[in-house]
Parts: sequence; C-alpha cells; structure tokens
Amino acid sequence: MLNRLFPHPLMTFTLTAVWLGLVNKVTPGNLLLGVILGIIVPIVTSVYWPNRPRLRRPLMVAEYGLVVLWDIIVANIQVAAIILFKRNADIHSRWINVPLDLTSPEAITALAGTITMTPGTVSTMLASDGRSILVHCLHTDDPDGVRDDIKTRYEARLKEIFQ
Amino acid sequence: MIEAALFFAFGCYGLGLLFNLWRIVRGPDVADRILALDTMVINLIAILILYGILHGTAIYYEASMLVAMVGFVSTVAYCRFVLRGDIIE
Amino acid sequence: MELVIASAVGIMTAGGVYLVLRLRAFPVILGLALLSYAVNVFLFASGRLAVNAPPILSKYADVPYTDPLPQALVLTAIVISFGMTAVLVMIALGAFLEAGHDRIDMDEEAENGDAKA
Amino acid sequence: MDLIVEILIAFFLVVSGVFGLVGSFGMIKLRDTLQRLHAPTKATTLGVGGVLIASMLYFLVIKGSFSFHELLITLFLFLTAPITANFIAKTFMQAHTRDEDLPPTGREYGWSLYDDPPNQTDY
Amino acid sequence: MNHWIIAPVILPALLAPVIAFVMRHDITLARAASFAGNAALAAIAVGLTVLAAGGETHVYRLGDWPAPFGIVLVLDRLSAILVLLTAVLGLLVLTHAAASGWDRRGRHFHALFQFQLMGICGAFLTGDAFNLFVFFEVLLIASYGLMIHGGGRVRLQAGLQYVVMNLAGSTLFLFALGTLYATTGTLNIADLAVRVREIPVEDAALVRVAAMLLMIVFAIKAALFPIQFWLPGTYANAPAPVAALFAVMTKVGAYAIIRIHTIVFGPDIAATAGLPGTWLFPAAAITMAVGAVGVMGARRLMPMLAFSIVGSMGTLMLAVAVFTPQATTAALYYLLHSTFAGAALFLLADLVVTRRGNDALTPQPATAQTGLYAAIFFAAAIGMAGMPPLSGFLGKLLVLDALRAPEHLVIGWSVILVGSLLTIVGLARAGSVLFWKPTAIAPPDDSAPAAPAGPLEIAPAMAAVGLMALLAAFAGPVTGFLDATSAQLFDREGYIAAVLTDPEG
Amino acid sequence: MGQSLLPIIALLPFLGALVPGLMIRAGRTACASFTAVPTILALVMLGILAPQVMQGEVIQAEIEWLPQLGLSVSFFLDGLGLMFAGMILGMGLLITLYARYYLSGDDPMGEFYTYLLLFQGAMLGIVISDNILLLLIFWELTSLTSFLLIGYWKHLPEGRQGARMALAVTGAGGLAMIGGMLILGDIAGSYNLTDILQQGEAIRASDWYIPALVLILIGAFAKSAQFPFHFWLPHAMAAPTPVSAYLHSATMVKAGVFLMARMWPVLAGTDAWFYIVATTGLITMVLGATIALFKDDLKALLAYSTVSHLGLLTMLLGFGTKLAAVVAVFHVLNHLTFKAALFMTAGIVDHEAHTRDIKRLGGLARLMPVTAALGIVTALSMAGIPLFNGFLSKEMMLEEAAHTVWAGSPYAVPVLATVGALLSVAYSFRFIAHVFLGPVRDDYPSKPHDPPFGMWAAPALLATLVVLIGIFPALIAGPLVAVAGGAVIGGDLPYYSLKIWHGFTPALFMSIIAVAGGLVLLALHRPLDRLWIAAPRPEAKVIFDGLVNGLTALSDRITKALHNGAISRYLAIFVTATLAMGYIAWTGGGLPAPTRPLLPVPIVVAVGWVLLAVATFAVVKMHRQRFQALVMIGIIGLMVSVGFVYLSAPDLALTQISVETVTIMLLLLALHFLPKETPCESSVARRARDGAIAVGAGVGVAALAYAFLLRDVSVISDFHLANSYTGGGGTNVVNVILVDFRGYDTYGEIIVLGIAGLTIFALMEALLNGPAARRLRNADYGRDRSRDRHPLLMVVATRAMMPIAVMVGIYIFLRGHNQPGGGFIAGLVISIALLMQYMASGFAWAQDRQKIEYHTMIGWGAVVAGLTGAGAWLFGKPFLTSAYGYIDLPLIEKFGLGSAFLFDLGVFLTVLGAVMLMLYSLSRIARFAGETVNVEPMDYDPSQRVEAAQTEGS
Repeated sequence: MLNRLFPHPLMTFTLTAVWLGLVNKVTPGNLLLGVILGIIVPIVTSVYWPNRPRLRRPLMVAEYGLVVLWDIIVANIQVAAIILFKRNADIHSRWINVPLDLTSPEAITALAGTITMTPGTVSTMLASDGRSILVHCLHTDDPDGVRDDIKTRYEARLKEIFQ
Repeated sequence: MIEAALFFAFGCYGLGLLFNLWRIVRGPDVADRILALDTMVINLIAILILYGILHGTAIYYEASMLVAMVGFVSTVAYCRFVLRGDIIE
Repeated sequence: MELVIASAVGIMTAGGVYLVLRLRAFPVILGLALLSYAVNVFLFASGRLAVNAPPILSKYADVPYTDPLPQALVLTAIVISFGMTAVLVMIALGAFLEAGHDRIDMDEEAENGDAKA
Repeated sequence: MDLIVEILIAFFLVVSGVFGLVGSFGMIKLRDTLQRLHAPTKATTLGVGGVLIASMLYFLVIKGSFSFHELLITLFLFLTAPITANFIAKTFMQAHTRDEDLPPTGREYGWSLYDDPPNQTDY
Repeated sequence: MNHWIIAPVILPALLAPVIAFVMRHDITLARAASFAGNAALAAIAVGLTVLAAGGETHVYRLGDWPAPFGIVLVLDRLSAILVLLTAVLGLLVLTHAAASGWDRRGRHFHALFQFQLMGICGAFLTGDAFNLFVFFEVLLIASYGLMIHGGGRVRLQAGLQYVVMNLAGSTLFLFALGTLYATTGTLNIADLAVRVREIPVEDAALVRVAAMLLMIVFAIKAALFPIQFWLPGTYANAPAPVAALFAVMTKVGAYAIIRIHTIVFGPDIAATAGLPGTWLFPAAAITMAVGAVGVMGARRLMPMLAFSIVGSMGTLMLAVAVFTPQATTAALYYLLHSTFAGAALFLLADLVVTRRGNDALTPQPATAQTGLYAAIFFAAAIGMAGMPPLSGFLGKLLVLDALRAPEHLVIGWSVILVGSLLTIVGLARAGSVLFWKPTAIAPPDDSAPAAPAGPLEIAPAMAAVGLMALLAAFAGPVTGFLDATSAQLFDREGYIAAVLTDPEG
Repeated sequence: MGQSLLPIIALLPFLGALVPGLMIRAGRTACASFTAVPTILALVMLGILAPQVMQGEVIQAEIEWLPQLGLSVSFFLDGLGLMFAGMILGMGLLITLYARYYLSGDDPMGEFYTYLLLFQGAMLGIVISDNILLLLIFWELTSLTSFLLIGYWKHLPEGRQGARMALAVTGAGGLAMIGGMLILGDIAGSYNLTDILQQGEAIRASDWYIPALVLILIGAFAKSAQFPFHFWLPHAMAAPTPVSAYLHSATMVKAGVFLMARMWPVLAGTDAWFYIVATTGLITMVLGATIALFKDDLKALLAYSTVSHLGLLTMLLGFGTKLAAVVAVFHVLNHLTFKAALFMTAGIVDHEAHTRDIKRLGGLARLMPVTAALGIVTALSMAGIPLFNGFLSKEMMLEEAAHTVWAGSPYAVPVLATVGALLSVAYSFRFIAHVFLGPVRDDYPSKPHDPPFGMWAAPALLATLVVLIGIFPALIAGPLVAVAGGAVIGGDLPYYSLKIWHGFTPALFMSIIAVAGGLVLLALHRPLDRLWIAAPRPEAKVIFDGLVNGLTALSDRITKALHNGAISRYLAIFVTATLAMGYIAWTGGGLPAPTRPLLPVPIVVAVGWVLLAVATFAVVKMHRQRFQALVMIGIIGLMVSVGFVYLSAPDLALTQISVETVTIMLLLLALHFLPKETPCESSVARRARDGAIAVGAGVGVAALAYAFLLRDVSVISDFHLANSYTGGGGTNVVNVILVDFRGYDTYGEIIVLGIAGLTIFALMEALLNGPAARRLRNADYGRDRSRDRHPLLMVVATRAMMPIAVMVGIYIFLRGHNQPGGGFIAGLVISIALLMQYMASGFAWAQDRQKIEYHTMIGWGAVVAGLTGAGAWLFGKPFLTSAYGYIDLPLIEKFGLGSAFLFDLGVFLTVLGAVMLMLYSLSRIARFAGETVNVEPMDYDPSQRVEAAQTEGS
C-alpha cells in the first residue's frame, strides 16, 4: 500500500524539497502541494528512468558531498593559481585512463561529474563499454597518482553508496 | 560595503563576459565557441543573481534558473549537432 | 540607457535586413530571427524603459511599475514569430529537399519548366 | 552581527568575482582547447556558488527572509556542468584528436567517441 | 451584447481542431464537418449583415472589459458584409476543393481552411489594432499551410518566398504598432482615432511614420506597388482553389487601409493630413499598370490570372485612395465584384489546368467539355476585365465616377481604361489559345481523355459567375447598402461613441 | 402601353438567346424557326409602337437600376431609334433565315443563333437606350458578341485572329467612349440621353467639350471602322457570311454612325466636330474605296466598300448641316439594303462555287441567274446608278459635298467626294463584271448553281427594296427618313425632296464624272492591279499584329524584369520603399521636446551592448558558416533575454529565452539536412548595396526608437495596473493582460501555434510521400560521426533532471497569474525538458514511452481555451469574461482559482503539443533518412550487461 502511494520515496522527498525551493517559502500548503507533486511527477517521468538503482547507504552521500565540496574549493584555488601564474609552456597536460570498478550508470555519472568538478581534471569520455573514464588533467607530472586519487577518494565511496 | 563588493563583482563578471566574447569571436574551433558560450551563460547567471542582490528582489531568480536550464540544453544541442548531425536521433 | 536600447535595436535590424537580403534560405531565416529580436525589443521599448519596476503588483509597497501592456504584446509577438519561424524553417527544408538547393530566388527553370497539375 | 554578515557577504562576492574573472581569463590565456576546458568549468562554478551563498546570506540577514532557492540553481549547475564539459571535449576531440593520441583502455573496446559500443555496429 | 458577433471567429476556431484531431483519418467526415461549419458561418454572416443593416455599430467587449482597455469586436455594415463575402467565397472554394479532390492531396486541408476563415473573419471584425495583427498572423499562417498544400518543388519554393515576404511584413507591422503605441499609448482603433486627432502636426512626426508604416504593411497584403512582387508567384503556384480563396486575402489588406486610414488617419486629421491618400494613389495606379502589363505579357495561365488580381487590386485601391464616402462605395462594390471574379477565374483555371496537365498558354489538344469551360472562362474574364454585363463593368464605372476630382482624373482614368484594354486583349488571347485553338488540333490517339468534371466541380465556378451577375442585377440595392456602409465608415464620431461609450456607465 | 412594351422589346432577344440552346436537338429547321420567334415578336411590338413614333411621339420607359451612378434601365424610341430598331430586327430575321441554309451540318447551329440573338439584343439596346451608361453597356456587349460571332469558326486561325483584332479595336474604342460619356454626363449633370440632348449649348461651351468629343469619337470611329481604325473590319470577314452581312454591313458598324447621329444635336456644329468627323469620313471613304477596288476576295471587296460607305456617312454627319444629316440617315437605310444583299450574294457564290476569289470566278450569270440578278441589281445600287436607291442618297451626298468648304478651300471636299464615288463605281462594276459577266469557266472549285429558295429569299427581298426605294423614294422611305432625320437634328426638317431627278445640279455632273471615270478605271484594272501589287503599302494586319505582338513581348519583358522571381530583390525594394516613405512621413511633422530623463548606463549594460553588437556583427560576418552563425544568434538571444530581465520584464525574458532555445533546436534539426555552408554568390557591389540598405534600416529604426524613448505619453495600461488584482485576480499584470484583458489575442496566438504544428506535420507528410523522399533516402551522413549516440553520462544526468524540470514547469505554470510565468512559458519549459530527454535517449525511444498524442494535445488545448472563453456565455457575459474565486481549505493558505487558470491550461497544452509535433515531424524526416532507432535508452549500460553476464554464467 505504502509502496503504491510512494513508489519512489527518495524521489518524492527530493522533489518536495525542490518544490519548496522553488516556492522559496515553507508553509503547510506548499508542503502538501509539494508532496502531491512529488508523488505524481515521478510516476509520470519514471518511464524515462528504467532500472532505477537503489542507494545502499544514503548517509554516505552526505560524507561524499562534503569531501567533494572541500576538493572543489581546493581545486578552484589550484586551478586559479595555474591559470594566473604559470606560463603556458610550463603547463603539462596529460591524458589519464581511469579503469572503473563501478557498473551502475548512476555511479559512473556521479564519478565523472566529480572528476570534472575537482582539481584540474575533466572527464572527457567513457570507453565504449563503459569500463574506463578518459580524464584530461590540466597540469600534473604524476598521472598515476591522480588516477589513484580518483579511485580511492571517490570511486571507493561511490561503490559503497551504490553497491 | 556590500555595494562596493557588488560592483567589484559586476566589474569582474563584465570583464569576464568580454573575455568570453573574445574567445567566441576568435574561435578557432567550434568547440571553443561553444565552450565560451557556455561560460558566458554561467557568467550571466552570476550577474543576474548579483542584480537580484542589488535590487533586493527575487524576480531575477527564475530567469537565472531558466537560463541555467536552457543554457545546458542548447550547449548539448550544439555539441550533438557537431558530433552526430542529428540532435534528437 | 535609451541610446543603448535604440542603438541595439538599430544594430539588430541592420544585421537582420542584411541577412534577409541574402540569396540562400538559411541566412534569410537567420535574418528574420534577428529582425524578430529587434522588433521585440522595439515593441517592448514602446512602453519606455524602467529598471527594477516589474509590473508585478506588490501588496506591501507603493512601488513604481513599468508599462505592462507592451510586454504582453511582445509576448504574443514572440510566440507568433516562433510559430512563423518554425513553419518557415520547415518550408525551407521542404524546398531544399525538393529542389536540391536552398536558393531562395526562383529561377527561370522553376518559373517555366514545371508542368503543374 | 550585521557588520560581520556584511563582511561575509562582501567576502563571498569578491571571491566569486575573482573566480569568475579567473575562469574567463583562463579562456583567453590557455593555449589549447582542452586546457581551456578546465578554466570555466571549475572556476566559474565556484564563482556562481559564491554569488549564490552571498545571495542566500543577504536575503536571510539583510532582508530577513529565508531564501534557499539559490540551492536549486547550484543543483542544476552541478548536474549539468560535467555533461557540458564532456560534450564540449568530445566535440573538440572528434575533429582534432585521434584514437592513437589517447591512452589505450586496455580492453577490446576503445573510447566511445571512436568505437562502437558492444553489440551495436549497425549505424 | 449580441454573442453572435464573435461566432464567425469562434465557430471555425472550435471546429478546426476537432476536424484536425478527431476526423483527420476520415476525409468524408471532415468534408461534411467543414462544409457544415462553413454553411453555418454563412448563415451567421447573413444574420449579422441583417443586424448591421440597421445602421447601429455593434460593439462586443471581450472579457467584459470596457474599451479601450480590453479588446472589442466591432460589427458595422462594413465588417458584416465582408464576413459574408468570406463565408460565401469559402463555400464556393470548399465545394470545389472537395469535388475536385484537392483536399485529399495533402493533410489537414479542412482544418487549415477553417482556420483560414477564422483568421479572415477575425481580421474583419476586430476593433483593436494589435488584435488585427494577431488575426493577420492567424490568416497568414493558415494561408502558408494552404499555399503549400500538396507540396511539389515549385510550390514549395514559391511558398518559401511567400512566407519570407509576409514575415518581413509582419515584422514591419510590429514596428508600426510599436511606434503607434509609443505615441498614443493605446491600441483600440476608436481610442486611437481620438488620440491621433489631438496630436498637433508640430508633434506628429512619429505618428505620421506609424501611419505610413501601417499603410505599407496593409499594402503588402493588398499587393500594391512596389510591394506587389510576391503575389504573382504565390497565386500562380498555389493550389488553384486556394488561390481562389486568396482572392479575399488581398481584400483584407484593402479593408485594413479602408478602416484604419479612414477612422484613425483620415484625410481631415491634422497630424497625417492626406498623407495616406497622397501616396496610395500613385501606388495604386502603378499597380494597375503592372497588373495589366502582366496579364498582357503572361505566357502561362496561372500567372496571367494572378496578374489580373494585381490589376484589380490597383483599380480597387485607386478608389480607396480618394478617401471619400462616394469613392469608398465604389471601392467596396469593386471589392465584392473582384473577389468573385478572381475566384471564378481560378476555380475555372483549376478545371482546365487539371485536365490539360499544365497551364502553358500553348495550343494543346482539346479536352472534354471545352465548350463549357470556354463559356465560363469567357464570363469570368469579361467580369475581371470590366466588360458588361457582369458586375465588373458597373464596378469600373463606379470607380471611374469616383475618380472625378481633377487631381485623380487624368491618371486614374487613363490607367483604368488602358489597363482594361490590356487585360481584355490578354485574356482574349488566353481564351483563344486555351479553348479555340484546340479545336483545330486532333487529339493524340493514344491518350485517354481526361475525365469530365462533375456538376459539383463546375458549380462553384459557375456560381461565382452567377454571383457577379446578381451583383450586377441588384447593383442598385447593393450600392445602396454600400452607400450606407461608407457613410457609417466615415461617421468617425459615431464609431468612437459606439466603441468608447460604456453601455453600463 | 409603349412604356411597358419597350423594355420587353429590349429584353426579347436576350430571352430568345436561350431558345436555340433548348431547341437545337429538335433539328435545324425547327431551331431556326424558333429562333425567329422572339425576333418576330419584337418586330410585331415595334410595329405596334411605330405609328405613334411616326407621328413624332417619343416613347419612354424607365426602370431604376443603379441610381447612385445615374444608371437606369431607360429606353426611348424616337424616329432614329425606330428606324435602326426596325433595321436590326428586320435584318435579324432575314439573317436567321439565310443562315439556316448557309451553315453546314457540322457547324453548331445552336451556338450560332445564341450569339446572333445576343448580338441582336445588344444592338437593339444601343439604339433605344435613353441612358448613355446603359448605352455603353450595350455598346460593349456588341463588341463581345461580335467577338464570339467572328470567332465562330474557332478552328480557323483567321477567325480567331479577326475576332481578337475586332475585340481589341472596338473594345479600345469602347473604353475611350466610357471616358467620353462620363465626361459628357458630368457636364450635363445627367446620364439621361433626353436630358443631354437638351443641353447642346452648354456642352459645346464647356471646357471639357473637346476631351469628351474626342473620346466619344474614338469609340464611334473604332466601331464604324473609320480611318485609322478601319483595318479590323476586313479581317472580321473571317466570320460566316451571315455574320458579315448582319454585323459588318447592316448593324454593328453602323453603331458608330448611329451614335454620331444620336449625339449630333449635342456635339455637332463646331469646327472641331467638322474637321475631325468630316475629314476622317472623307479619308476613309476614299481610302476604303481605293483598297476595295484591288481586293480579289469578294468579301474583302465588300468589306472595304463598307468602310468606304461608312466614311461617306461619317463625312455627311461631319458636315454639320441639317440636310447632310438627313442625307446620312437616308443613306444608312439604302446602304443597309444593298450591302446586306451583296454580302448574302457573295455568301451564296462562296457557298456554291467554294471560292470567293474574284480571279477564279466569272460568268456566273449563266450558271446561277437568280443570284446574278440579285448581285447585279444591288451592285448597281452601290455604284449609284439611277433607279436604284444608292443613286438617290449619293446624289444628295455629292450635292452637300459640292458646297462644303474645307479649310478655306471650296474644292477639296467636292473633288475628293467625286473621287470616292468614282472608285465606288469602279469596284461595283468590277463586282458585276468579274463575277457574273464574262465567259463561263470550267475551273470552279465546285460547279455553281442557284441555291434553294430559302437562301436567296432574303437577298431577293432586299433587292426588291433597293429597286422600290430607288423608284419611289418619297413614298416608301420618305416618312421614315423624315421622322428619323427629324430625330437626329432635333428640330424642324430642312427642305429636301426624295426624287430621282433634281435637275442639272453640280451633283449630277459629279455623278456623271464618277460613272465615266469608274468605267475607265475598270477597263484599266489589270495594269492598275499590277501596279497596286507592286506598290509598297502598309499592311494594317501586319502593323496591328506587330503592335500586339510587340506589346505582348514588351509586357512579357517588363513583367519578367519586374517579377524576376528574386525575392531578395523584392525585399530590397520593400525595405528601401519603406525607408523612403517613412522618411517622407517623418519630415512632414515635428517632434515635441524631450520629456524623459535618460537612464544611466551601468558598466554591465555597456558590456551587454558590446556583446550584442559584436555578436550581431559576427553573425553577419560569418553567416556563411551556418552553424557558427547559429551559435552567435544564441548570444544575441541571451543578451536580449537578459536585457528584458534588467528592464523589468521577467515574463518576457523567460519566454524569450525558452523560445530562442526551441527555435535553435528546430534550426539545428533542419540544418542537419541543409548545406552547412552558404556559398558566396553576391558581388561586392551587391553586398555594398545590401549593406547600405541595412544600415539605412538600422538607423531609421534606431532613430524612431530613440525619438519615442525620450518622450512620455499617457497610456491605457494604468487601467490594467489598477484592475489587475481586483478585476483579474492576479498580481502579475502581464499575465493578467494575457489571459484576461487581452485573452483574445492569446487565443489567436495559440491558434497560430496550433496551425504551425499542423502545417509542419502536413508538409512533412507531403515530403515523405513525394520525390523528396528519394533524396532523403540517399542521404549520406558519413562515417566520421561520433560513435556514441546516447552517452551514458548524458542519459543519467537527464534522468535526474527530468523530474526537476517538470517540477519547474509546473511551478511556473501555477504561479503565472501572480508571478512571472504562465501557461506559455510552462509549456515551453516542459517541452525543453522533454527535448532534453529526447536528445539523451533518442526520439523514438522516448516517443514510445509517451502516451499522449500531440495532435490531440493541440486539439484539446485549443478547444479548452475556446470553451473556457465560451463558458462566459452561460452567464450572459461576453466571450472570455473571467471568473475567479478564493478557495480556503483548512490547514492550507487560501489560494485563488479562476477561469483564467483553465484558459492558461489550454495555452499550455497547445504550446506543448505544437512544439512537440514540430520536433516529431523533423525527427521523422531524420528517421526516414536512414537513422536507425535505438531500443536501449543508452548506448551501453554496464550494469545491465554485468547482470546479464552473471545470469548467463550461473
């Protein structure tokens, strides 16, 4: 019964939050409307999202988020420094192949997003079988270190969350 | 003080827009242009929110949200066009 | 500010007119798009310019409002020109597919050659 | 209190301005397209983030209304920026980078730009 | 408030989606619905004409908002008679299109047709300048769909030109409306009239530009020189029944000039003193010449007919340009007449062209029913060329009579008379080649003769000719009505009072 | 009684025109007989009226037709009318009889009689019209019906050309006459002939007399084949002989003469009249007679003789004396009798001998004595030999000519008139001598013999008249000539007497000279003929054809030059004209002093301006690289939207940005099939020209905008601001205007969108079923495209964003009435969200999961909006009257709900449906072009593969 009403509880929660964010005002009416919409909209849009994954450890998301946030701040400063103070000739860009252990598309996407958002790395594409990410690194002299960083710092956590 | 900071930020983003423009006009590659356009969109979002602060009103907010959304869609569309030709095959 | 808007309209109009006078369908479509931007701004400006005075009634304060009517008109105009542009694009595409080129001028061959039913 | 908040707001604004500028500056300074890709997708994101935080603070403290819809924009940008970067990179690489220039995947399937996905060859 | 006033707009507007979305797979049903809708429209139009004949200006305030703040529909004799004209023409064209199978050569013919009627009726009925724009667009976009109905290379290329030209025109329309609103601050035609006449000529630069731009916009629709260029290519390449329907589209432009440039920018308004007429007149004269020369020189039937439409618009606008009640009567009579004349010619041309397989003016073996077609062509052609006994001659006489003022006489008369001659000679050549010469050519043995047209296929063309005859026979009463129409039109105060006076306040 | 009979007489032939069509199946004789009935009836009625008229009464009848113009169906019958009407009807009867035998079994007889009766009616109308506008109508009708009659044998090129020539010349004359008649009516203040006839003095004194005279005379001359319009008449001889006899001798060509006679009291008597009319007549008479002498075709000879005699009549009327006018009337009668008979005789000859070439004839007197007798009698009359009626009027003509002074010379007219008579004798004798006399030949194309009685009865009757009038003129023709002449001159008759012997008058000598000279000429015919053939002379037909063909070619050239199919040039002309007209309008008025202070320009705005300007410039500069130009357009759209936000128009900004995105999508979809680059085709000069036009337009528009931006105006929107909340229930005034104050505009606007969707769909269907489909099928998009069609990252991100975007859409929709947003923007936002989904996973995959049909969505949208508006009718309110209320649910804050909401829903549905239908159409084309359809939402889903592998493995 409850499953029928709330087929996508996490989604409903997220969308209710989004609704409140949109309305920008928390009132009972808004909350109710948000919940109603949060139930209806996923039903309508779920056709586009088959094979929805389950989050094994939702709470890990918060930790992951904070780690990424911190890395983003650091990344920005580092990149800013590179852009501002390094001569172009001294910037050593590298390609890095990051083989993946993750298989869930959602997890891979999260990882790719994280890579793009963090220090000096951009995920440019996946392998055609989805088992590697090609990362472009703005400036590094230690490609393997960067790869290991990615794998330990992010991939491991995502693996815990999704699998 | 906030106002001074706002104008500083306006100046930064304004200058940023000009940089973006330069890149768009110069190219050389299509990818550069799309990239610069995307950056321009993000700068504009920032400017819109800054105006929201300056005028103390929320009307700039929807615009910036929509700009973010359509900016994404159109960037993807441009890229898909170059990559595949047909954008919604 | 007024000069900025007026000149912007002028620039877009000039660009649009130039492109509309080209010989291929695609630039003409671009030109018409530019012209429609120009005319939208022009029509909008006919309500005069105001900063931070959106025509959204505020219950609490007696604030100035800009003229809402031209905005409504422009909205209508935007939508209509969207529909028109869409049809134009499709017809241009159709003409290209039928004729094999996207020249917009009709040639002699087209004038006389085709037997029509 | 107000002063501190004001300073905080001003700080975020300045920081965001600086990063925004740096991001755009990177656009013209860096020499090749893939490098340029790094500048905006990072710096600008934080730039906008700074502005959004400033905005939230401003409305919360100065205007006295709790405003959190800025978070939605952040959400949007975080969702989209990687995808955009991804696409732009591919757009560039399709014309300028060949398969051989890239590190191999180490498996039978190459990078998705150049190699068909498994079991799908008919297009 | 009489709700029937809005019926000519709402009826097709509700019917068309139903036809498009419910009946799109069943052509018979769509035909029936379309025909029923059009017949109802005609009945309503008759009712409205009777209503308007009383002489009162009926105002329909949409949304119950007082003028000039909301949009109003205004039903006076002028709009009523034109709606009636549209409905009647629609019936003819619809019958022809269904009988000849044109409506099956592409998708959504009937829906587009209903939308087209809606746009035209809406344009005739509205009392608001911006709403006029909206309905111009409705009728235009429907006409784009109809114009390219059935597809084909040349038609699409011509359609592209048509669309481009009209988009440019629509853009100009918006520029004009922007200028107008910026100088007067209102959009309601009656209110515009009030405000424009208060503007002294020293301050009138902007409003004059607006008046001029509006005139150019309408002149595009009315195919006046130097912006008539789009018409021949469009009409010549449109499906012939559509071209017949388009005969009333040019009249929308003429109507707009008659309406706006009489009530808002009339010749006695200080700000725009005589500006429209001054420039309209030479433009109309050249248009007439261009049309006549085009008829004379045409080497294909459809362009020839298209140019005859250009010529008729020139004649019509010559009378309009005078801006007096008497001349307007003449213009309106000619308007009614030329619509039917153009429709008759195009409908007949369709019968002939379909059977000949092309519209080249070269002798080809005779087809079935040549004699009948020849007769209809002859009648329609003398109507168009302004020969008696059909309404063309009376219309021409009325126009000539209206151009009596010394400043108009020499140019107006010579253009019309010489133009008529060229038209007669050109149409006679066409008729001779199409219908007489074939009698001297033996038909090729191997070709199967084209199917003769059924009675329903021929009836609309004949009906159009018949309407011209009726128009001639009842010229007295018709002109009487039109006299009252132009009197009402020139009664600016009456119009303003009717529109701007709040019935409740 | 006369009043009611007259219109019936006029109407009878037109009614009768229906008879042949009905009777044709009953057989030729029956058809002809019944065709005669209306004519006979009319003749009888005329006979009933005749006594009154002969006593000098004028019978009038009037029916109102178009009083505004002064056009009424009014008839009057006086002597002149009676004479002509009698001639028309009587001849009509004879021709009906004659044609029954003349026409062959292959000719469509019903058609012929119909035309004939129509013509008869038109002609009759001319002579009894009492309204000159009505007269004009009949006048033009004769041109038209004669066109049909001349072209009756459609298969003969001469027939078609002759018909068109006649129509062109007489039509042109008719048009000139329209002008003349209108002027005349204007001077007289009435179009009623009886009124006009009273005002001769005033008319002749008017400034407009000369133009009216010239225009009317052009019409009359053209119809009566006067020089220089004479050339059409001989070519009209391609018509069947009954037509020639009827139209081209007896009736139609006399219409011009009739008109001059009719207008004689009004127009004649001035120097202008004399010099124009008399001179033209004189020239025509001599010229026609000269040519007639050398024509070998019997009908051509008669045709030119007719021209000559028409010239004679014109000249007589031109003299301006009363006696001359009476003589003219008399000669009309005489000419009718002998010339019609001659034509019929010629027709008989042609019919029997199968040729009318004089050089191949001769000696027919023996073979067909009756015909020969008729021919000789009438030809003698034509020659003006005593005892035949032609002599009488010719004598009187010469008498008049003898004392006419032309430009101070007393000899010019008499000498030339004598020459004319001399030539007339010559060709008449030639007709007799070379056709009927001489030896019988053995090389006739067909052995001639006398036709049946029915065929020669008509000429015989006429020949009898010729003789009777010739011998007893006063008795037989006298009263009629008196009353008709009286009607022409509009006063007392001068003294004259109709008799054979007038004594030794100058005319007698001139006559003798003429006969003698004529015989001499005939004797010298053979050498003269050689001389004539050798002599260079202008051939009217060649000139006319050259003129027409030249005119046609010139028209074609002008048309082609003007309408060369180059829309780019049309547009250039359009823009230039608009600029010029705008400038003219602008300079005609002034501008009040500026009243608004300028707003400051912050730095960001300045930057925005730079962006916009540079982007516009870049679009223009690099428009050849189409894709890049599209990217640039994106910037412009962005700047415009941001500008709208800045200038307090959030709704506009939202709309603009979403519309722009969708537009760019559409353009990209289309560009996929179009060439990616524009070739450089226009010359530098052209680009410079276009550039100049563009700059002009830009400056013009900018100036206009700047001019009004500096000045205030009072606007009606204060009302909207004041009533938006109280009357419309919303705080977003723009939205309230859209759905309430001006909801009707919005209704039209969504209809436009719906139509756009339909049109695009219809066109797509047409394309896929047409030849374009083949081109599409063969499209090759190369193999260098990216190999990932639906990248995993994109697909996943879209899945996450899709619900959020939908929420945003719903949010924008719901709040539209109070805050920026509304159905339209919401529709676009949702379509953009769907678009995103389509881009990620492909259209087909997504479409499969989409249950709602887009057509239906548009339909529902339009219907919902329409019905919402119409719902107000139930409450007796006008269309689109809004209603709203506040719903106050416990726990939840109260919210407003109104009909505007439903209306907005209609807008939303239509927009969504239309946009999606457009995308659907374009995407179908792509799939048609060979794009494959994916079954999976993304290229490769590693997790699914792993699971699949695992299940396989276990």
